[in-house]
Amino acid sequence: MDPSALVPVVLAMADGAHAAAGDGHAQHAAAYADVGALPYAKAGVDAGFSWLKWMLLAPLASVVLCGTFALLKVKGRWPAVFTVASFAIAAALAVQLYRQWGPSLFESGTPLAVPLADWITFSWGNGPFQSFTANFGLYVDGITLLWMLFVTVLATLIALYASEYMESDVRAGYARFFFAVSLFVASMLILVMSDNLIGLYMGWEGVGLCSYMLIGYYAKQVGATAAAKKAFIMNRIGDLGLALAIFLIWTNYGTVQYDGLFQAIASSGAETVQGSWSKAAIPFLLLLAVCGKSAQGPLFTWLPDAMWGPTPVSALIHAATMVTAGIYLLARMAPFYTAQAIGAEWAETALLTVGWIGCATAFIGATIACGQFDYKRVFAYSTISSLGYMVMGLGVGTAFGGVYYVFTHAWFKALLFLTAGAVMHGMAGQVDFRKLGGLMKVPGFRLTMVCMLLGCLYLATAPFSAAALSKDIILYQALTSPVEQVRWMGWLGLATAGITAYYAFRVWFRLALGPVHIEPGPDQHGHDDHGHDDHGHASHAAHAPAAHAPAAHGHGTHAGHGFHPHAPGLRISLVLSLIAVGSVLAGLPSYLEKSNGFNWIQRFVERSSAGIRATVGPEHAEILGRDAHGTLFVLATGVVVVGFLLAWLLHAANRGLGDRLRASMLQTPGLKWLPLGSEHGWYVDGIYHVLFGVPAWLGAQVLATVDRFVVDGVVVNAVGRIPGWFARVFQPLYTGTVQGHALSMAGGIALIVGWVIWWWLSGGAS
Amino acid sequence: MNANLFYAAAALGAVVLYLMMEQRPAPFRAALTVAGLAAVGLMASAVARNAPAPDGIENPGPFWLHVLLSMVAVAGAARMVTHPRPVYAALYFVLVILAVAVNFLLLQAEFMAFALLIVYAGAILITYLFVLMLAQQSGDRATRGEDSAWYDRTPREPAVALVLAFVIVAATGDALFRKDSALPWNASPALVARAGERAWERLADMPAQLADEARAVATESAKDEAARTAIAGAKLVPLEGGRMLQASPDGATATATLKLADGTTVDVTLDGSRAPDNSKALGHALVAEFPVSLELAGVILLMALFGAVVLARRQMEMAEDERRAAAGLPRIGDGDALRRGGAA
Amino acid sequence: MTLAALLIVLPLVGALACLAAGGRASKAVGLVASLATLGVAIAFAAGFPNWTDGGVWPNESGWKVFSAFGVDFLLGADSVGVLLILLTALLMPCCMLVSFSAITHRPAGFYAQFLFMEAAVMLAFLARDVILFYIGYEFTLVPLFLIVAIWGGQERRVAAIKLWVFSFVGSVISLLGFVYLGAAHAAQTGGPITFGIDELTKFGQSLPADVQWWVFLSIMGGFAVKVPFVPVHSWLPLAHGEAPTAGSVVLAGIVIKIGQYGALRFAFPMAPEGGLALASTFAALALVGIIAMSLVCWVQNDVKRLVAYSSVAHMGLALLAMFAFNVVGIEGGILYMVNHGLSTAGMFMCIGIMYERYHTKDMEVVGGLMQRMPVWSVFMVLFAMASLALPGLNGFVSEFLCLMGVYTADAGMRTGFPGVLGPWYALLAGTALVLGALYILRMLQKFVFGPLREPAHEGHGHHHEVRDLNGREILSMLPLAAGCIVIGLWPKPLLVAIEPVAAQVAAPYVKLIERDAAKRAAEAEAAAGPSATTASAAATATGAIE
Amino acid sequence: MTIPMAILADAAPVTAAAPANVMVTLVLALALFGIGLVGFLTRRNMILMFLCTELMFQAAALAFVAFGRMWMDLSGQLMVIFILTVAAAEAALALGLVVLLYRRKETLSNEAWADMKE
Repeated sequence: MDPSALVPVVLAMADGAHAAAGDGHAQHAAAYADVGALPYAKAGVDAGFSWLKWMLLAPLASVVLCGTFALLKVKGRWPAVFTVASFAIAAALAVQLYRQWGPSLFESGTPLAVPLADWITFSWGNGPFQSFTANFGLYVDGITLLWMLFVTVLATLIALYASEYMESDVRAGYARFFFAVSLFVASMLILVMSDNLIGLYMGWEGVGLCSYMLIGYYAKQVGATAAAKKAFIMNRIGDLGLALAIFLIWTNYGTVQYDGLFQAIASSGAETVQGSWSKAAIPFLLLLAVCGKSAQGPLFTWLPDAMWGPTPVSALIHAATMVTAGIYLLARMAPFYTAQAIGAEWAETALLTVGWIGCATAFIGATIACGQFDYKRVFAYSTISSLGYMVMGLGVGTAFGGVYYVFTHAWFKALLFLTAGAVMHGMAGQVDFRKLGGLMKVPGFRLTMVCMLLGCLYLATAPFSAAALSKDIILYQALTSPVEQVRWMGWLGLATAGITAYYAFRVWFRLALGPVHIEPGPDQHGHDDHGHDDHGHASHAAHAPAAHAPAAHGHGTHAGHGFHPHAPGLRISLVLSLIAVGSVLAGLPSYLEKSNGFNWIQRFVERSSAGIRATVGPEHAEILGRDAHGTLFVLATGVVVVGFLLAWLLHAANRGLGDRLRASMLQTPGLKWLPLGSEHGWYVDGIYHVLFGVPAWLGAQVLATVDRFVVDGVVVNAVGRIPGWFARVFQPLYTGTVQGHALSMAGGIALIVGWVIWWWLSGGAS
Repeated sequence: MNANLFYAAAALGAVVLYLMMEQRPAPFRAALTVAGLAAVGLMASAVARNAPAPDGIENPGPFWLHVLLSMVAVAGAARMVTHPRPVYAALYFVLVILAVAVNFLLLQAEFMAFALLIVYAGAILITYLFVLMLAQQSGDRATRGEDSAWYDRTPREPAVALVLAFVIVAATGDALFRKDSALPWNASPALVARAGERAWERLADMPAQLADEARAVATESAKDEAARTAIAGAKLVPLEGGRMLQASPDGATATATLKLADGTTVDVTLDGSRAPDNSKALGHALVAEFPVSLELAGVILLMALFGAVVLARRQMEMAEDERRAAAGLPRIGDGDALRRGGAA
Repeated sequence: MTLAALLIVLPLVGALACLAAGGRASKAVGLVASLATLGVAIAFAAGFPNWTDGGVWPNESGWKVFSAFGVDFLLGADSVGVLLILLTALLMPCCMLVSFSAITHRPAGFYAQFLFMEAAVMLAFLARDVILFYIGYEFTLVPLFLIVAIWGGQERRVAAIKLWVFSFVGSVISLLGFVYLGAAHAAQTGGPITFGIDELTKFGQSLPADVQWWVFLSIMGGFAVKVPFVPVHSWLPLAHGEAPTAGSVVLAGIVIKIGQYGALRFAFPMAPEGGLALASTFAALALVGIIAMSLVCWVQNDVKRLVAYSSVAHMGLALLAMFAFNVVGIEGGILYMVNHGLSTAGMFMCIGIMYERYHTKDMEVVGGLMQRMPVWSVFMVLFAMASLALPGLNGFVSEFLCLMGVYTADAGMRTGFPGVLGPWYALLAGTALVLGALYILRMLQKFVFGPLREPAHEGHGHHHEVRDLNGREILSMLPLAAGCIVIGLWPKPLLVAIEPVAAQVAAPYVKLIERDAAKRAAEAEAAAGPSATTASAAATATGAIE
Repeated sequence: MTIPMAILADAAPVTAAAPANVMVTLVLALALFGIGLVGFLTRRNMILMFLCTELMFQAAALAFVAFGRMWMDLSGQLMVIFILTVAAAEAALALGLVVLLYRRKETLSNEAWADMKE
């Protein structure tokens, strides 16, 4: 569409805000937080589905096999085979479950409960609050089923991809890699399938562990281990929130099992919770956990560093599945964000907090992504941004939108990372898109680039794409909300969409178009003992442009002679195309909806603990005084096109202009913070380091010194010396010569004799 | 009666002893001698002035003899502890022993007197002299040609020692010179009687001895030879109460009864001279009253014998390190032996 | 001879046999003896009838000689005791195995010391009489002292003396309390003096509150040194730093557990009033220990000291949970004993095995060992993860229960079992989750992962000599690793076994707390009549709004 | 002078000594003990130190005998017998030790054996 059409829209935005502020929403405000009574069907226990346990056992078997291979240092591709096979089994089982049980779920909405084995369970009485039960058991409802499906399918595909991608490590950590991946999928499935919060916590930390192991997979590099540690610790902070939330839940409801818990919430009278902080705190603590796992709000900084891991890991864990666990948790615990559970005021506050955190994270992530030159980091920040979108979706009250975006995002973001991986794989680990270009013309990379284009289109939420359809649900919900703050979130989200379009295409234009230009990364196979891609990435992600420039130069020299980028092989190409198809198909539900009003995803959400949020805003609403649907479409398309054109202008049509612009901004004191800040992630890491890291470290040093030299050194030893000092007083008496002792003895005798005689004479004897 | 004079004497003696500690020129030594004698005399007079009045019983040893012997003993002792040459000191000790022995005699401890002479002057002192010779003749490094070693010439903290000694002596002596002290200076008749009685009991414990004494007494009072022969075959018969000898209430005499062959009985009265003398009495007391102590003394002597033998064996020198090695500990020298036990 | 007595006698015999055998043979003798003891322990546990009712078995009293002094030679254990006995019997053979190559100097004495200690520990865990327990408790010091002083590191003498003096002073302090109880009991009943645990417990609970305060302070204060609590902990890092591997294992796995066991068995039941009054104090100490020691761990470079400090923090959490005085907390605390025994012992074994190869414990000097010793790294990471409470491993179960017990132990909450601590304590203790990750991961990062760093003197061409674990070492750590995983995945039997004991310990406290709560409620009623009405008014108002 | 043996020819089986004599003996014992103590404390020669202990033994013996006379009892003299025994034993052992020590350091000075110094 022509840019001129945008002008009235942009103008309209401003008074639209006033108009939005105009309609009194007080009577609707309650509806935002209060969804009325919570209709939770009691889960139907059906042991007939106990074969579901094989969904967990298959990856675990692969874990054991791969672990054994790793310990026995077996060289070979067997681990990949085991992993892919086990994942395929899991996926098949998931599909089977969907076919066998999905319809009844959609009919009745009765969740499925399958008890498997005892875990932590004991009781000290028969009353309520006198027993604690957290068993291995499955609780399957809509979102569980959805997650099971896309996690297993994507995991299978990505494992297949990795089996080629990690070729070069066959002699090094091949088995270890697939061990961790299998363990990850197992943990992820436990996370989504467990029927109680403790089990969820187990999976929650399990995926954290696997992420730790995989980020630190290239253990020889200090940066990788540091990034892994950072990820684990930041997740731990979130986990603390989850743990405390679990305590509170048990304290208030006496159970940590979803089924009983939901029943308890549904049956609890709303008046009992007024001002009860112990209930009101739960959603916020859960939000803390979400921030940790989904890299939201204050805790997002671990995700970019997580790019140290091998790219398939980034695709699977840090884009598609693990990071969406936070959204899963929010959806699963949706009842706690209702007036029924914690009272209207608290519920609204909680929802707004969630929304704002998501919205702000989305915006900040997008702004940072604009400043990165490492295309993998761009995608990392885009992930943060997208996750922010999803969280915001739940915050603004449409779990449906959030979950749908999770679903679409999983596909296209995986696609993006895999294409990025393919490029790195081919370019010897070159991750700086300034050193690459015109890959469309490089033989063998066309498919990759096309896939990446598709991914970028989706990331940019180009109109009619699945991403756009799911994102628009969120925006529609936000912009038509009766609550003003929520509408502001919507506007900010809209702006974020524009920025996203810009940086998405900034990457693609730089990589795909222009003259062919390849500076290989430091990872030319054979040049180093352990050939793998992310080596060069290592030195780059260390955030040291100074150190990076000469390295690039050094490689630039033998860029001319000898380096032949090797194109992705069969498996990678296959997986890329499959996932590309998947991304496209991800939009299908919305189109079906358009045709016959049946939205597949929405049905999943509807039949889950988040069902209360499965609706999308009012059917007939107005944005800026016009029909909501149309206006939203125009606005969304508009911002996307603006971002696209900007990227095209600066990075495709006239790259010189883009560079000059950046240079001039760096020159201007007033503007220099913009490119610098966004390149360095607004220095959040540094700020944390100064605010928390350094003081804690210093404090710890002081404590250690005090403990060793004051508590032990001074106090204890001083106390120990007291007897010695006391003895010193009498030491002169003991010269060591016999007569010295004799003298003191005689003195004693003199005293005694004197006393005895005196006593005797003074009649003591008689 | 007060102890001031005694204190004064003791103090003077202490001062004199202090001055005697170092080698003095001749005139000074003479003056010291005079002063020392004065001290001892002062002590004697203190005793003489404070001694309780003698009771009726006349005393076995004359007072002046006691004093004289004491003076000799004290003078010898003083010289002994101050003489720079060990051998002379030992000889002075012999002198002290002699004086003490005589003193024992005067106190009617004859056995003790001679035992003292034999054991001390005869045995112990000789051992000392041997050891002294042994030590001296092998040329003490410390002697350096002089007639005595430095450590024999230089006393060690004499002042402190004398003060302490004075305190002890004065405190103890105070007990002697107190009027209110419970000491029975004057033997009460009861005490004498009890002692006599005990003496007669000892005699009665020795039947043969008693019989001989009795016959002897009877024989003295016999008129003719026939009577003597009859008495010679006489036997003792128990008195009433089954005892053989009946002491007089004051313990001075005792009576027994002899039965002649023809059945006639003779009562005899034994006087003090018939009581067992010191040696007999001691021997009897030793075996009758202190048998265990006697055995213990034997054991002590035996152990001393063994100990002496063990000590006499020449022992090999062992350095600290060798001893550790012998004990199985790692030598101090080699650190890695210590480290071998080192921690993980 | 019954199993209980055999548990004590067998190690003694084994120790003498070790000394008799001497030299190399002592290794085999020691191992066989400890394995035999393990067998007996298993038989004992198999025959143990009171797994679910918290009863004591077999309660056999022999050897009346002791009775003359009011000390009954009464042997018996409840389920917790049996668990600890099993732990002890399990750890001993591992210690023996792991020491085979480490101890070359006077091995006979070494293994004999361990068996002596095992006998003493068994006596302590089996004693049903305070003084009998005290004898075993004290006697553990002797072998430990010798182990540290003879087979220890460079600073071993200082370490041994500190270990001795601290523990001894501590136990004397608790002896004061015991003797007072015994004497007072005898004086009150007028009967013969007795130190039976049951009698003294009954008697102690009948004492007036202020007396109980002193009794608890004395007994708990004594055990606090052993646990150890800040600020009387400083002997532990030193002792751990200097002790030989097996010594550290026993110290961390068993000896400091006796302190907690004593608190559980004596301090808590014998003076509930005092415990209630002093709970917040000790809890504060425990919190200081948890947070400060975790931070200290964070900056340690000596791995053994790091783990030692971490066990101060961990035991602090365990005791904190017990001071919550509710079933969940006490249960978590007790389970923590076992779990900490497994994971920390395992870490010490790993470190010791590493030390054998590199003769250094400095993370700055040696690191990145995953490339040199992969199998070792697996064990190290496993134990480390267990000790930072990763779900699925044993540490999680206990730590989660501990935090939960502390968190829910708030008299104000409607949780059916009030306590005296509360969310704030749990919040502070919960930082252990984060701080624990902080130092454990730092250790792993420097020590296991990262570029390979080896000491210079090992570096020159000796690389090939540094081998990965051999079969014996794997065998010595396998039981611990298996324990970590099994307890992590299937803790139910332990939980069921511990629960009755925890309930017994909690019972008097629950009574007292409910009494106080009732009192407080009555006062509140008396104080604020009108305010209640306003509250209800507010409630109705909000109800109207919705 | 008359030999005390003859004195026994008179009436009583035991005769009390005059208080003055006993007192003289006791004072003598005191003096000897004091002097012996002084000698023990001042002489550096180990042999002479032992000799001084013998002197103090003498003093003790004298006191025993004198008091024995005072109480008209033989126990005092018996004690002296034991004193003699102990003295003899002590002399034997002590001298053996002295010889041993002398062999070690070639000197009789006790300063050479100040090993117990702190």
